[in-house]
Amino acid sequence: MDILTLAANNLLSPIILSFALGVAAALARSDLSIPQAVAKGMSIYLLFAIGFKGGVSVADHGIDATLGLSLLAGIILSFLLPLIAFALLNVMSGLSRLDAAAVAAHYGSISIVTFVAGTSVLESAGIASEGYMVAVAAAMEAPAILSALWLISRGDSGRKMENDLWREIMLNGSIVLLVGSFIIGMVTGQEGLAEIESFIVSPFKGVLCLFLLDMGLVAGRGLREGGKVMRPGLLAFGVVMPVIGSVAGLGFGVLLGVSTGGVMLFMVLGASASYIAVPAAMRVAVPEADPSIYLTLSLGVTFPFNLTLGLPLYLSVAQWATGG
Amino acid sequence: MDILTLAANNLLSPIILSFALGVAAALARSDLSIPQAVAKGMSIYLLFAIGFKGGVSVADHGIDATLGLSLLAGIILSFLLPLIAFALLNVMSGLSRLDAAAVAAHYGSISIVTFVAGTSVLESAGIASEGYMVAVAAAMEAPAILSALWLISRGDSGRKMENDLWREIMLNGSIVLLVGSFIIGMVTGQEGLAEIESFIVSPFKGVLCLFLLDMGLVAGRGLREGGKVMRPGLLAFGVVMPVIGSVAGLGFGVLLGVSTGGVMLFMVLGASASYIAVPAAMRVAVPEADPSIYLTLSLGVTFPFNLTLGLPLYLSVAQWATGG
Amino acid sequence: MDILTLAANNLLSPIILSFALGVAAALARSDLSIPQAVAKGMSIYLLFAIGFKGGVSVADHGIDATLGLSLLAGIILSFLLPLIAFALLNVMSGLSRLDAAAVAAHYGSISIVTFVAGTSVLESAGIASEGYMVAVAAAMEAPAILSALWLISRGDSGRKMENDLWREIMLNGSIVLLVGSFIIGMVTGQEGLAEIESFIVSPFKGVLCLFLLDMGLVAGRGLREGGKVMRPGLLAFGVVMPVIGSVAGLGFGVLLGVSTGGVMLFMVLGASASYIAVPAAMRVAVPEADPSIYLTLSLGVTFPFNLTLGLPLYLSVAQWATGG
Amino acid sequence: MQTHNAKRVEITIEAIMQKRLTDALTAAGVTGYTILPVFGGSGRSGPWSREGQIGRASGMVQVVCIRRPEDVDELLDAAFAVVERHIGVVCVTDCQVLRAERF
Amino acid sequence: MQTHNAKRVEITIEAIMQKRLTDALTAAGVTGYTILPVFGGSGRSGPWSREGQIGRASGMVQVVCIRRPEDVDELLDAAFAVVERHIGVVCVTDCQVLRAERF
Amino acid sequence: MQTHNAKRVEITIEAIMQKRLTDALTAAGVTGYTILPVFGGSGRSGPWSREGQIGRASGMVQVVCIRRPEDVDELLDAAFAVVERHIGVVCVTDCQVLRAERF
Ligand SMILES: Nc1ncnc2c1ncn2[C@@H]1O[C@H](COP(=O)(O)O)[C@@H](O)[C@H]1O
Ligand SMILES: Nc1ncnc2c1ncn2[C@@H]1O[C@H](COP(=O)(O)O)[C@@H](O)[C@H]1O
Ligand SMILES: Nc1ncnc2c1ncn2[C@@H]1O[C@H](COP(=O)(O)O)[C@@H](O)[C@H]1O
Ligand code: NA
Ligand code: NA
Ligand code: NA
Repeated sequence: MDILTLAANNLLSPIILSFALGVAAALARSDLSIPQAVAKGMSIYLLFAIGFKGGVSVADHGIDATLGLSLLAGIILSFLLPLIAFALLNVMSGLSRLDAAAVAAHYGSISIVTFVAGTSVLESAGIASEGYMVAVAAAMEAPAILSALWLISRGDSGRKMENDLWREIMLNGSIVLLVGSFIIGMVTGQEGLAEIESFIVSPFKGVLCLFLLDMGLVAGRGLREGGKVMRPGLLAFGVVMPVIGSVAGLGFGVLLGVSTGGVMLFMVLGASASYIAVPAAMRVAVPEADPSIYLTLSLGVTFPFNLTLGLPLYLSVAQWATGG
Repeated sequence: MDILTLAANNLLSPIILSFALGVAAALARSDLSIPQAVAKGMSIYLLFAIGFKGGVSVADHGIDATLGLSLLAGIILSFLLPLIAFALLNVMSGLSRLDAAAVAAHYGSISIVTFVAGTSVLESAGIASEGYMVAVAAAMEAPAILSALWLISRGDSGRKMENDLWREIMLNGSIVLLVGSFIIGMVTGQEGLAEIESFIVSPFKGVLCLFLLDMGLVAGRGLREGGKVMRPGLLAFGVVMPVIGSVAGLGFGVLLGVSTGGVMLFMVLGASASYIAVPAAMRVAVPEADPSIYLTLSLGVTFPFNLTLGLPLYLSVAQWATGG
Repeated sequence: MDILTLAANNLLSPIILSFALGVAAALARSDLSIPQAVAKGMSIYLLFAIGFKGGVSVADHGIDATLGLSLLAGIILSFLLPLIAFALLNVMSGLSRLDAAAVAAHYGSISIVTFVAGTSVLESAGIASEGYMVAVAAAMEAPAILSALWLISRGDSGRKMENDLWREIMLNGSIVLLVGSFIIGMVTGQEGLAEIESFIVSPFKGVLCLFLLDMGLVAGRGLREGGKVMRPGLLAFGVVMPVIGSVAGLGFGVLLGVSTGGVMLFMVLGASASYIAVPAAMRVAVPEADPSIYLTLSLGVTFPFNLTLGLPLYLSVAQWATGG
Repeated sequence: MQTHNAKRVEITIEAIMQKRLTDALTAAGVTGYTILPVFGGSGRSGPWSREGQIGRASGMVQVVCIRRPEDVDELLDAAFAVVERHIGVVCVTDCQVLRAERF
Repeated sequence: MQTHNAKRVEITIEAIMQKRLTDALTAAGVTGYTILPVFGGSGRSGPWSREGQIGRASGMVQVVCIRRPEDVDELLDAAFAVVERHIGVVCVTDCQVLRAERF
Repeated sequence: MQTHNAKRVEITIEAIMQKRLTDALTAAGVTGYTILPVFGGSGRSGPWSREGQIGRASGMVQVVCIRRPEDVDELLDAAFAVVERHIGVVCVTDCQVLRAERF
């Protein structure tokens, strides 16, 4: 499939259209909304399912050296990307040091829904990927926060990392659930999967549609409220940075010699920006940074870009780079 | 199948029995209850699924002239029925002008759950229907409100339609979700359906059971609290009006030459009374009208009547009228 | 399968591992949590599904004399066990009369999730059981409360049963839903099951995993907070009492001549301790009793014991006793 | 805007006792109250949170009742009879209300 | 700790009217408010509970707005214009706040 | 009914700061507090609603703490240290409580 067909297929999938419906409804000020408890319930379902399936896949294929190296690569990527993002923001936007560092943290970390959408594009295309990429995703959630805090402390020596914060970040619900269900999947393997397959495999894409409807609603509301902070430089950053992140991911993926699907997922992880773990950490550690900037940028600009254009682009490049 | 078998089959289906369980539990003052967030989550699921499936069915059969005419017929029906209901209420009940108009609005609009239950009866009987009937349902939600407001303004020239209200009605969550998922289904067609079938098709009836359990609980609670406003005339109206509405629907359906299933669904739409969109609009536009009257009538009398006796009746008549 | 293989299989099932994940996350003070509405929604789903399936199974096999006798046996068991538990607590723990009676009530009643996990172990082992055991479970929820109140009133003649309380206990949501869906299943039989099978059968185990994750989180939080009240004598009681209860269940099961699966479920019902219906009744009737004692004991000690070691033990003993 | 003196009584009580409390308030002549959900808290019986809970034994609600000052003692007597043996907090504040005819 | 006099206005109103009320408050110069969910209640129009409800017609919210004493009358006028024809309760309490520059 | 003077302190704060606040209150000798969910609101940092949110970064809670008047300053100092750099509102009201021995 060439990239245009891929992009068209992707744009017209129920998943993307559900997201678009959410954005449109929010921009039109419809009162359509998904209760917070239901949204959280769906996110728990998705994390559990994606972690479990990743673990089962690792149980099938065994643990090899690449797993450890991939984890390491993910951690390095997560540490490095905020530095690039920070430098880029200094050039492209007029953000204050604090705001820029807070935004930068988001781009080193990852968005698990973008990752899920990526695996779903791979599935549709019938391309396999390493099951442990889920673990790489989990490993990339937190390091970026450290980088950002280091960037900030350079300029403000009075500020030091709160004792509790680090524990809070490492043990935040989404990491624990992802890693926990990954381990459960690894331990129970195909036998465990067979028991709960009709819960975590068959309805998965449908739940993802409703979840993306919700994310569209939240992103649309964010654009309505936070759109005024989106100056052109910032907007451009929200599109340029994921492309840079994906190139970094491409480099690591090719270097490690993972499969075509693995390379694509490395690109997706590099490209995606956090909107759950990092915002929460930033509110605690850098309350002076304006949340509407990083939330709007991550959820309102980069997420839709990755979802619509990024994914087919990354897949095409991964196929080209691996000859797959 | 003759009408008695149909009625018996219908009364003993898990769906109806779940509703009955809810009513019984509420009347017995059990503390059984379904959290609001879960109830809303189920309604979002049902709207998304029914809209999507309708859209896919239109994608399969193509758009023809009848679609446009059916939409038009639905809108006219929704405008007309409140006038009939209003006249009938003046004869049968001692309601004030405002209360009568508010009640009338409900009977011009539709109940999507009754519609869903209707499609489910059709499925069990193996009878096809036009996919676009979902769009007709969406189109019938709002016009009745205009009729009612016109009825009110005739008697009270000082009252005028609030600016925001009309937008609010047209863009209310259930209309947006129904129409949105209808369009998504139409765009993605069978291919999209295949991706999310095991989410929106297989578990559909089961979710409907739990949803009807909840509606039974709410209706039962309403009957307990609001039962005292239900004088005989009003009660009779709650049973007579749906029959009249179904006859009107029958007329339009036969005139348009839709299928047996389509005629039955036209009857269901005519017969059913709103309990989400219209009550909300009435609270804003006619706060003086007593909500316990229209909610008890719509949810506590007409809904159970349609669900239990109405549906098999309408199907029999539709079969007789179309010779199907 | 010998008992060790059974125990190992059980310990490494996704269900148990999900519970363990929840406990571990709570003990590590992760912020992982499942919204209350979602947890309640899942419990409603499980009760509805287990009741319905039990009813269908009775519809298949017909009602016989053993059903009535089993109900009676369950009620007697529920009345008797609190007396044993109370005597044991007087010997093993230094609890006050009120606290001891409140704890005792929990052990006469049952835990429906333990019951569900038991049926799931039976299924995995391919062993059938009587469908009406669900009804026995429902019948055992309440009598234990009466025993406990009688134990208390012996020492405090001023205290008398509140008028409303009895109705509240008998009509509590879980009993009504369990009995109601049991009846629906019995009425609609295989035909009804076929309609909603892909909702209540296929995804059942997966939902159970997430539900046990939640119970692990709540139990872990309880252990963290309530752990300090758990003196050795009390802890020992939490393990000894379920074994005694299971022996009592074994006696009744063998006496009644039910199947191997039926005997195992009788043991599970005897062994399990309530953590929903009874705590609520105790808060109303005996507010002076410390809830952290009975909640920690029931949910934090006995429930995990039954889930991990108890279930395979009870199954082995049931197989040995029935020669099955 | 014309306002009238009233008392705002806020009763934090176990959810399981809610109906008993509002029944007692109604019996004491109270014509209206509002119930707020409570997310968690802490007291002599330790901290608790409603997250993940399915039982009705844990969990509290806040019943807010606005009443004319002269009728508050009757309300407090009724409330106290219910909360007496139970955990919970009763707190009374002076306030002004619009539309006094409603209270 | 330095505190400043202020008024705490608590408006219990139908959820469906929430946006209209906060728009009116904003138009009256209010710079902040907090919205609390309401679980149920009772009044002249009878008891209600939000459990199991999916419609927006039933259900209330509490809008809490803290403001300088001198600006409260303007707030009450704006609120009254919205709640006038609707069910609901407005209750004003004297309070002290930290960080007065925020109000 | 015998009542006792007390102060009701209501702190509206980001959910993410809840534990830090209640830890600080406990350290300042507070023996009880109640946490109310907040549905949405508006302030200098703009309007927000908790609907559909899954992140913990957005969302606020209200911590209500009733205490003897003489101990309130200590409470406010502790609360202020936490909310100082954060968004949120602290509001103190005079009140009367039953069962003073609890506070
Ligand atoms: N001083 C207080 N201020 C506010 N709420 C309190 C206070 N003390 C107790 N509570 C509430 O009342 C519940 C029961 O308190 P207790 O009876 O002390 O265990 C707590 O969980 C809190 O929700
Ligand atoms: N006296 C009161 N105290 C507290 N809340 C009240 C009072 N009266 C009414 N309410 C609230 O306002 C809603 C509507 O009241 P009403 O307009 O009297 O039907 C009720 O459902 C309660 O939530
Ligand atoms: N004047 C006020 N009255 C009530 N709540 C307020 C007020 N100002 C701010 N808040 C609450 O505090 C949050 C943060 O306010 P701010 O720090 O001004 O952005 C808002 O979202 C509101 O929930
Ligand atoms: Na990234
Ligand atoms: Na109609
Ligand atoms: Na037991």
